[in-house]
Amino acid sequence: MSISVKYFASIRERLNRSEESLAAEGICTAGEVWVRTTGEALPANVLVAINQEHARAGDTVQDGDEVAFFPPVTGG
Amino acid sequence: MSISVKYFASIRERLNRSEESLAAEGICTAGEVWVRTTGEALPANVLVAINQEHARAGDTVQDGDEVAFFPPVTGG
Amino acid sequence: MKIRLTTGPLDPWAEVSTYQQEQASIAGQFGATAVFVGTMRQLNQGDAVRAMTLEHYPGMTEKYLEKVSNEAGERWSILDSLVVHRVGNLLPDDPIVVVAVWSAHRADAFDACRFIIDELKTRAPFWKQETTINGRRWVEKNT
Amino acid sequence: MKIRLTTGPLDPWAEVSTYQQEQASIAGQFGATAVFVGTMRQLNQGDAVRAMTLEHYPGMTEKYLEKVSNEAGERWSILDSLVVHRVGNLLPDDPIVVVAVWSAHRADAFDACRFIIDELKTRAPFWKQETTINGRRWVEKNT
Repeated sequence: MSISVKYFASIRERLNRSEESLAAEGICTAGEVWVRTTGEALPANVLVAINQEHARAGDTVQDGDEVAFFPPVTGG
Repeated sequence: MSISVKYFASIRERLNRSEESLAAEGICTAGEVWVRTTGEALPANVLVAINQEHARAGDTVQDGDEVAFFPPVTGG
Repeated sequence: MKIRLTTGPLDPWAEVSTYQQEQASIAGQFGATAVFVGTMRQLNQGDAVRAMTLEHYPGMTEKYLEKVSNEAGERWSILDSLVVHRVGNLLPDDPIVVVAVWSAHRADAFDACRFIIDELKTRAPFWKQETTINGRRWVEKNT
Repeated sequence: MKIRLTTGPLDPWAEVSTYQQEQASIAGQFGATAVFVGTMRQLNQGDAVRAMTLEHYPGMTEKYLEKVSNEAGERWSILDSLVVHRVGNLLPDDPIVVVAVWSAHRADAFDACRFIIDELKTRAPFWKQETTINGRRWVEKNT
């Protein structure tokens, strides 16, 4: 098991990847996932979803979770 | 010239006529038109239009005007 | 801006679609369309309604709906509007009225559309007469 | 209640008309239908937009729109709702989204329809990328 990480829109383009897999060891929160995969602090304007539901950077993630990062939405 | 009087919906049915013509002599207001044609006082729930615009019983009517009486509207 | 009364069947979605296609000048300009459709229900005040006749005041009705549509255009930033109202004989499930408003943004479209149908319902000279199992009756209260 | 995402052309009026005909159980029950259609504009923030790509988060988008539609059904008295949203490549004047709500009365239909599109616009995971004469750019502000 591991954490599945997804990126969308301008975040996906900037990081130049749309998804990746991350070992869950030592990770507690969604914000920590971002730090681990990007090497930078989570910017304030990056939104977070855990298991396809809106979440906060400080929310807990577990092995097997899907964590997504994306910019403010602009649909409709 | 004269005043053209119209009745709609339940008012038309109760009076058993849809329109008539009335000599304008001695008539000042829409309410007086009703009194002259029906012989009764204008009921509070009867609405008035003068020349196809919403009006009040006390509004002035003139020779050549079209005066209409109808119940509260129930369209749409 | 268009106002139309019709005694024939009313297909609200075709009315809106056709009118929109005819208004070449607003193509690419509107980001928001708000539409309201009023439809005849089978039940009104607890009684099964079999049929309905809609009476109106020819001339005043069109005049009043134009006035309301113009007022909507003054109060909100809209690009166009359409009101089509059926009169005469109707059956349950028949569409009665469609109001459509085109605007750059959605708040104006919603507000103007709601204003037009609210004014139409409370002030436009239309009267419904229902046929139930107990005979005909004039609808006395607006919904 | 239905949620649908589509990459093909979207005819909002046909979507609403077809869905309504399929829902035999609400025929005769609804007196009010409120519809909102969002359409791609040629101008955004002063620049001519030639084309647009709509990205979304497959899975989460549907989940979120279902949640919002359910919430609308809890907050207002409605009979049914429909949300169809286009994704992928669009051109100016292309419809992007349609939201329709059926209810016995108009206040519920309007309120629920507006709630769904407002939530969709501010929270559903869709992202617009515009192509202008200066190239591609992500839309950063919702309208």
